Amino acid sequence: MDWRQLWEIISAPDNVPIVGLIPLLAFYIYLAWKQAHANDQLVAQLETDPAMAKTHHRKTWPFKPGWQKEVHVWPFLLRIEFLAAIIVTIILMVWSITLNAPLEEPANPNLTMNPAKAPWYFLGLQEMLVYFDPWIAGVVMPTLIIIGLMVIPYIDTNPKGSGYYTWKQRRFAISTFLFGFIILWVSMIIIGTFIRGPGWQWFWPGQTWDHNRLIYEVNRDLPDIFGITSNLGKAIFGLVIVGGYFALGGFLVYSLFRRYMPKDFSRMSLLQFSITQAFLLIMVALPLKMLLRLLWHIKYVWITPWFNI
Amino acid sequence: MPDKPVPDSDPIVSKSYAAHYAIAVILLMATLLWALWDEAFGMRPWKAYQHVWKDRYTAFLLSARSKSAASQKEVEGSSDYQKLKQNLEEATQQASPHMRELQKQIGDLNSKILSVQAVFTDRRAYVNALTYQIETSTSQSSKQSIQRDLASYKAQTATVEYPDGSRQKYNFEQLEEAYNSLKDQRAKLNAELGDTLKPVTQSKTALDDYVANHMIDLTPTQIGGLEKKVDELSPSIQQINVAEANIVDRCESCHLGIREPVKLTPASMSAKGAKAPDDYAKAFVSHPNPDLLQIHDPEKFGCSPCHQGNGRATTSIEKAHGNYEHWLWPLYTKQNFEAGCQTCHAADMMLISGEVGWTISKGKDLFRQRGCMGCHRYEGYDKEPEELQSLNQQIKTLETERLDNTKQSAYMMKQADAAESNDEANRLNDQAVGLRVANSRIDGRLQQIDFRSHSLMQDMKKVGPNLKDARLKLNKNWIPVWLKKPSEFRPGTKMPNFRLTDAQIQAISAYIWQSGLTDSLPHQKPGNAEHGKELFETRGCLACHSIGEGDDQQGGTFAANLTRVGEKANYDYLVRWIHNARERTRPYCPYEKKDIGPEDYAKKKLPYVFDLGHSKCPNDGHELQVQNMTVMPSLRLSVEDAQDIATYLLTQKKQEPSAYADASYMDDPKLKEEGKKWVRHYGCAGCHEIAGMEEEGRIGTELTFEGSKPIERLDFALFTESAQRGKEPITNPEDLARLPEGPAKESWYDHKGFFEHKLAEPEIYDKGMIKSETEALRMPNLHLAKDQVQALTTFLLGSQESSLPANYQYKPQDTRRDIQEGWWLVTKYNCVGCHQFFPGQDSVLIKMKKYQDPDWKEQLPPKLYTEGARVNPEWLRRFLSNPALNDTDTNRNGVRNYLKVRMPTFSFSDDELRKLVRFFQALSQQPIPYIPEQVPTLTSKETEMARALFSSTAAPCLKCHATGDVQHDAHATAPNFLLAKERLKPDWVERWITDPQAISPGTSMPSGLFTKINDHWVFAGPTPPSFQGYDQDHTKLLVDYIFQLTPEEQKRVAASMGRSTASNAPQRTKKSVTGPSRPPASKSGASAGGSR
Amino acid sequence: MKNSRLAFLLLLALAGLLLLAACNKKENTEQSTSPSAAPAPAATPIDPATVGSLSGTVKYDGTAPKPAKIDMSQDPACKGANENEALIVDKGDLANVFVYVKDGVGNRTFDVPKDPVVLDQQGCRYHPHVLGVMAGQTVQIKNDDPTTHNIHPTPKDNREWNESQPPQAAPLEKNFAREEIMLPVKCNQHPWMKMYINVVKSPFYAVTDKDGKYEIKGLPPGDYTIAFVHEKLPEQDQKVTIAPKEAKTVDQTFKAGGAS
Amino acid sequence: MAEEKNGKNGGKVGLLDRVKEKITGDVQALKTDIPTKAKEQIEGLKDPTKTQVYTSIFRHKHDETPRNRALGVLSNVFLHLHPAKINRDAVRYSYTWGMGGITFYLFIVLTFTGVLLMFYYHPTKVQAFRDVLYLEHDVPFGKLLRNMHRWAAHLMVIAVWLHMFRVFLTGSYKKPREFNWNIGVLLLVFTLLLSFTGYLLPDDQLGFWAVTVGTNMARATPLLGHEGPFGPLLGMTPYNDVRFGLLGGSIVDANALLRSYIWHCIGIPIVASVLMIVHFWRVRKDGGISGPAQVMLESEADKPRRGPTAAGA
Repeated sequence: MDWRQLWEIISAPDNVPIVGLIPLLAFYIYLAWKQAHANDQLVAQLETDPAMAKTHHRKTWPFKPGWQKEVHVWPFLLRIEFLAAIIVTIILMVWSITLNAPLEEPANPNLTMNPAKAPWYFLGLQEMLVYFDPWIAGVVMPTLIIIGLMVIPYIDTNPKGSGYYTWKQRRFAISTFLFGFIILWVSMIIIGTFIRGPGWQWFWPGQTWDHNRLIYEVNRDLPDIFGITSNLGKAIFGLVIVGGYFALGGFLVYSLFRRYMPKDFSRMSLLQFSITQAFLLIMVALPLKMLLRLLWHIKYVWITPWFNI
Repeated sequence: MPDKPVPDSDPIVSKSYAAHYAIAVILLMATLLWALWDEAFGMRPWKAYQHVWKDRYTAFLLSARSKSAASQKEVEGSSDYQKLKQNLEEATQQASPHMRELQKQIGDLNSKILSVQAVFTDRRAYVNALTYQIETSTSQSSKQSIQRDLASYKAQTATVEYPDGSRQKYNFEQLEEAYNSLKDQRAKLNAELGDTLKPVTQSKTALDDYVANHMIDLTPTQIGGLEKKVDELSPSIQQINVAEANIVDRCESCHLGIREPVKLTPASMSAKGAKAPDDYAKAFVSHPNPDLLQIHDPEKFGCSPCHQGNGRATTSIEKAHGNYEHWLWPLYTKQNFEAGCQTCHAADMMLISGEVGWTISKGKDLFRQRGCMGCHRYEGYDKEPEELQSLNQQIKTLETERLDNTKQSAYMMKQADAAESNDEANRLNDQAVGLRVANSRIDGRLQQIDFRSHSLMQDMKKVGPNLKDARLKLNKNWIPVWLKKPSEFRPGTKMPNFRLTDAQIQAISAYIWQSGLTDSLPHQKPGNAEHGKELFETRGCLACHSIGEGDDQQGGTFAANLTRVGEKANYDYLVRWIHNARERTRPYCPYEKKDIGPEDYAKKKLPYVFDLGHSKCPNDGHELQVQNMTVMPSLRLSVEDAQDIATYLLTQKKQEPSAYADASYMDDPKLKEEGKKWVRHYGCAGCHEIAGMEEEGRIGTELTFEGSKPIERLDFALFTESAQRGKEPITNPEDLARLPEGPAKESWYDHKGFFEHKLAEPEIYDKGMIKSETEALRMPNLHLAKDQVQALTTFLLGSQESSLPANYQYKPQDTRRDIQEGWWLVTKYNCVGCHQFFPGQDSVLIKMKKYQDPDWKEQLPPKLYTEGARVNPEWLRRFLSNPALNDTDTNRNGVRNYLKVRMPTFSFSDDELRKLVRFFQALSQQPIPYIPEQVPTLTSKETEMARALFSSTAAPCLKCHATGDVQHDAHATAPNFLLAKERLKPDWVERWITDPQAISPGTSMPSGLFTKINDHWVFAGPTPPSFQGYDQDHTKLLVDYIFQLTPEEQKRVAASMGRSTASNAPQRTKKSVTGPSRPPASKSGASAGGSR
Repeated sequence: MKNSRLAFLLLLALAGLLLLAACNKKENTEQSTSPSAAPAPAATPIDPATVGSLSGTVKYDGTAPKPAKIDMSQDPACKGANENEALIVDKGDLANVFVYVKDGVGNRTFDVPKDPVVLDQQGCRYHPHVLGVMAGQTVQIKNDDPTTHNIHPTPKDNREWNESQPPQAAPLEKNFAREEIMLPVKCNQHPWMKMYINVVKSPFYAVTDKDGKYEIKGLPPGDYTIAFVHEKLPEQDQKVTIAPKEAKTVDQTFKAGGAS
Repeated sequence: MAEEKNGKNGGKVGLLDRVKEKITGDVQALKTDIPTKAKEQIEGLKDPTKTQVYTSIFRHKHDETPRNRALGVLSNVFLHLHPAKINRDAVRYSYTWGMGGITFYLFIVLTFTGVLLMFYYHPTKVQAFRDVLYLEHDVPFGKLLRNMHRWAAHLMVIAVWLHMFRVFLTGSYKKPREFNWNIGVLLLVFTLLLSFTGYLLPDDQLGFWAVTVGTNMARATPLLGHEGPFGPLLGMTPYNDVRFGLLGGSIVDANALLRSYIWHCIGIPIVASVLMIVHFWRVRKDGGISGPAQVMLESEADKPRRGPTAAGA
């Protein structure tokens, strides 16, 4: 166990935010889960007790009839906001006094940094470069992420869970989002920061970042495994596989929706459903492609003269 | 939640945040204060330094002041001081009545002037205002009216009331006149006052000067000034800012004592009662070498150009010294700080200061002597081959140009013939003629280039011996043994260890052997080993070569140690080598790239003769390499002497040559090809001449800017981590001992660490790696000692691309360049093995045990401290090219033939001769060309007087100086006067005879022959009556006499001194071992003095 | 950078500690530095009542070659007999051995005598041939010959000089600042003229006379190393202990063959 | 001059007397008027909230009446982003996490420190790195300033993510806040871009290579990048593709520095500010913050929502 290496990575000034991000995320997930759990319990209680449902104020926090339903922003909200501002200021100042912003050697185009890393918040994308061509990882994927985030309100037809934490009422939405945010975004960043060493190679935490490490790896293309050699064959084969994935996956999504979320499905228009389907499949495709690469060293599935996937 | 009891009052409305706010605000305030503190102190550690400095330095000055006061009292106690003081008092007394009178008058005048001035300026202002109105008024009539006003105003009188109460009326003109005349009077009086005070101020200055000149340390007044300065020091960043070079250095914010005019040591700056100096004390020291600051004014150079570090940073020691990860120029460590010199002095072989013991100079020297430039290019080192190449290029261009010109001119003439008008024809003809003249100029250029090539061929040297002669000079079976580990056979050898496998050794030996020349050498008669030994030890061989191993080793390290030479060398070859090492077996033609043999000469029916005078290739007329590329000079020994020495050297062995294991595989032609591959692979041709590899390039990386290579570019291989964590990868104890600071204790992931490890064990970065034979690191182990590794590391660390402007680089164009170039030659030929160029620099000989004996001391080669001022440069050129000063009788020294040590013939090229002569002249600030001083012809009376001095018993010149008389010269210890005229500069001789010890300390020539009486040099001994009334310098008289001395005169004087030679000649025939025997008695020297 | 990282870590740790509300004060473990080391012991003054003396004879074991005659005809002004003074043995007694206390006087310092030591040049010889002098003490060099001499010391640790002294010239006054044993002095004009000056820091030295006798007086009690130095023979050392008021005899013998 | 004066004064003695008389009267009045005024002034200062200056700034009282509490928010240009009253549970930190506010606060901090940094920074290849060194070593509080700017930027990225995370978990993007969610997504992108463009500005190895790696991806933009699919077919070369446009050159150099400086200091902040205004405005218009709302039962899911969507509207 190379503690020194570990310490060096963790204490690099620009990595500190990520180190801070992990406990912060854990804390907030816990906070959200706690409230969701309480709300779910309340819902369950109210579902079974319609009488109570009629009278209850429907929040988990205590309430008495005489209490104001609304409070003045001044001072009740603003005092919290000011307090938050003060605390943020304190944190920021202490952080700034104790830890210096990194400043390395003057830029030298002739001397490549190894590893050359993007800013930490883009490391997820950089990690994707391992599995995808740059045009996917660097251009298509960010675009899809932005579009995907933007369409969420329009494809989520579930009217429940608006304005309060819940899990049981929005299982699908929340698990999908957590999958996207925690697994595909944050953990990729963590991998990119702590695991990827010189040459963008995989170093387990505590492994020394050896600049000389060489790893033998032969990546194959899926068509090669099936012995397809002609360019046209490869293109058609890839098209079939990818098309097949989307066709079969689409069908699978449909059957799952129909079976497990009939209400949501019924609320969705065809467009809404097909967009949901598409994004879902693309999202799932990422770990699938990663697995193909990590387990079977498969580089491309679909090879065409213009692009490879 | 729902189960919990619900409180009565609304928690949201009733909850108080007072406590939260209180804590938050307190924390915020604390943070703000922390930020303030951090800004004011946390990031300004220098404030504490300045605070402590004030205390400590004041205390130091206080004690220094009392010491200084004591020594001032001592100075003031001297009679000279008293006399000066009395002078001052007298002058003051004399001047004071007049002075007081004058001062009073001036005072009166001043008040008078003031009273006139008050009225005058007021009126003048009005006049000026009116004048302005006239000038600017547009109408003629108003002009006239104002003019009238002005005239009447000027005519009006004004009353001036003088301080004595008297009143005077003046109109404007009178007022002006009065005012000016008063001012004139005052100026006159002031001048008079100055004159009166002159003697006073003069004697005051004399007194002050006396004190200042006689106090070694600072005077109390000066110290008082320093105290005041410290007292007034307010905490602030002390900064040197040189915009021109982008230098911002704040080092002096903590290192406050650096430029103080007193010597501050850690001990003197320690706190009272402290056991050891703390960090403050260490930081407060004054610059250890203030002289360096004198020539490198910190206001221009700052600190960081020499020392590196982050001059701007003031937040912590670590930051300021640049010792953090992302600073490219960390402070040079104490061991390597001289690397900073290289920033500007990269072109200097020796640092100009003329001081010894510079690590950087040693590093440069090592880089050269150890043949590093055989594999690594370094700007400025071994530049002859490159220059030759560029000359060849120039020749080609010039030849094309000449051809073009010829064609062009022919074409023009043709055109001229057909021209329509005569004018046109003439113009064209003129142009054609111009081109032809241009061609003749080109021919001249080409001729010069030829000379230059000739010089360059002569100057080009190789560090290692010529291996084309391997067959002729070496014991065949010895070669593989040598290659195995050269230092095993000859500790301290320059030949490094290439870590060759047995197969490689066999192949390389086979190639060397089979590619060697097979010419036959003349057979030499055996010599006398005993005489050979004596010659070897006294002729000066030991200035470069050493003999004996371990504690017995004596001699220089410049050339090979000859302790076991008898095991490897061939006698016939050795004799030739000792007789003239430059003699080549066959000349080499760089154009044809082959060795030219007698058959080539025979083809052209030319005699097979090649030397510096016959250096043209018989085949194509190109310049030939006619000498061995060695710096070994010729000692002008007779063949017999060479035989004696060779015979002696062959007795130097530890085992019989025949005891070496048979290596007949070296004749296997199959091995030759394999061997060629390896010889090429290891770059052997970088240091050796090897057949077929004359044009090989260097195999190593260029090192000119090695120090500024990014650390990531230095391949630590598997040891990056070890280096960062301070682990030592070297395990071989021999190599471990080469690390200047011992095995690593802390991080060595820096340039210094890389270089040191690489030099200590060049293969270290291969350790643990799996590499094929051809991939493995090729750098051989040079068997360096600790200090050598340190010196080379310093040199490499300093090899940086400087960011300073070009005018900071030391690349002088004047005589200083001559000095620079000279040092390159001086180290190239190891002149310092015998000679000293400046006090403190020890030659090899001077340190040898033999020369510690007072009698042998006289046998040391002359010191060259003032050589340029001493000798005529033209004579020096002749001497350097032929130190025997004789074309036929060469087996002798030209000037000091009483010395056993021989000034060798280096066969310098014209270029080098020029450089050397200029070097000596520049070193002594002598102008070039030298125009000899006219020595006046003496009258017969003067000659008589001079002769009296010359032969005086009080200064018996001819007792020690050689006269050319064989028996007298047997115990001469100084050169013949007859040489003086050609050789010496009269002004120097005059300085010499007044105080030789000041010019060449320790010389046999005593000081005190003349004393200075009334500004004249007067002979110290008794003088004949003819000197009565002679008021010229006796020295001058003597020098003029010496420069007019004729052989007859000298003989006459010698005879008159009652030492007719034959009868009184010392009868010393006993052979001396301890004392130097003297020429010309060739083999049996007379013992000097009474020692035995 | 590393410092600030450390500071950050420390800060985190500190915050953790505060949270744990542990209020154990950190003891200041650092001891105040003890007063400075005792000053170097002052030199003990010599009590004249207890001083002892040291004397003895230096012998030469073996037959010394008869001193070679020196031919001084090179300079007619050099009159008289002269022979090589390198090794003067009379009936086994060795002259011109410099005897001095090499070690044992500790850090005592001694006043330099005001009186000069005289070195005379007479008959083209130096008198005496071996001279002892204290560092800083004046050496007065006289020339009683009708010819010019030059005095040329060739020291290792002192400054070298070479001055001419014509006949009847005023005496030269010189001194040597640093300790140096067997500092050769010669005259370049008369190559046989040689002598040795010994510069020492203590007044405890002597030169053996022609009977090989020497005496060193005023030695305070103590342990000493006495060195016997001869210009040609290897140095010999002896350890002696002087009791109060003791007059000790220490003899020394040089073996033949040690000569170079 | 003196003669003239004498001549004129001679005939005007009467006038002088009259002037004298009037001045005496004024002096008498002064003695009584000023103390009265002074007394009044002191009385008036006893209650500074009644002074004209005070009332001109604060247009209402600050006692604890509901009206004035509401006015305190409504009459303040900064505070009137908020409604006068909100859902009683919306002040609960556990629900909102305060991340939106913190993000905005950090943006203000960044603007403030950023403007100060701009005083010392020249976006040129020669100066940039030196300026950062200068900031670190010479400028008072320069190091703190730079550190704060850097860390606040990182914090802001984290705060934005957490904000989005919370908004998703509370389903706050649902009707009627779909559009504001989209504005938020854009703001997220601009926050990242702001941070990214600032990365290059010190012109050190870290920034240089991070930006090189980052912009190298742009080479592979489909259609518009010279290494992207169909890019070469459309005539894309390193000298005309989208990366060239981003960097102002084919390598990260002086132009890239200038471009990223301008984007960082002018372009993106303006766009982001506009979006932020829209974002805040839409928060108000969409009914304030989404919750904490009353839980919805399964049975109510397909019915129109009972009562107002949020308590505050």
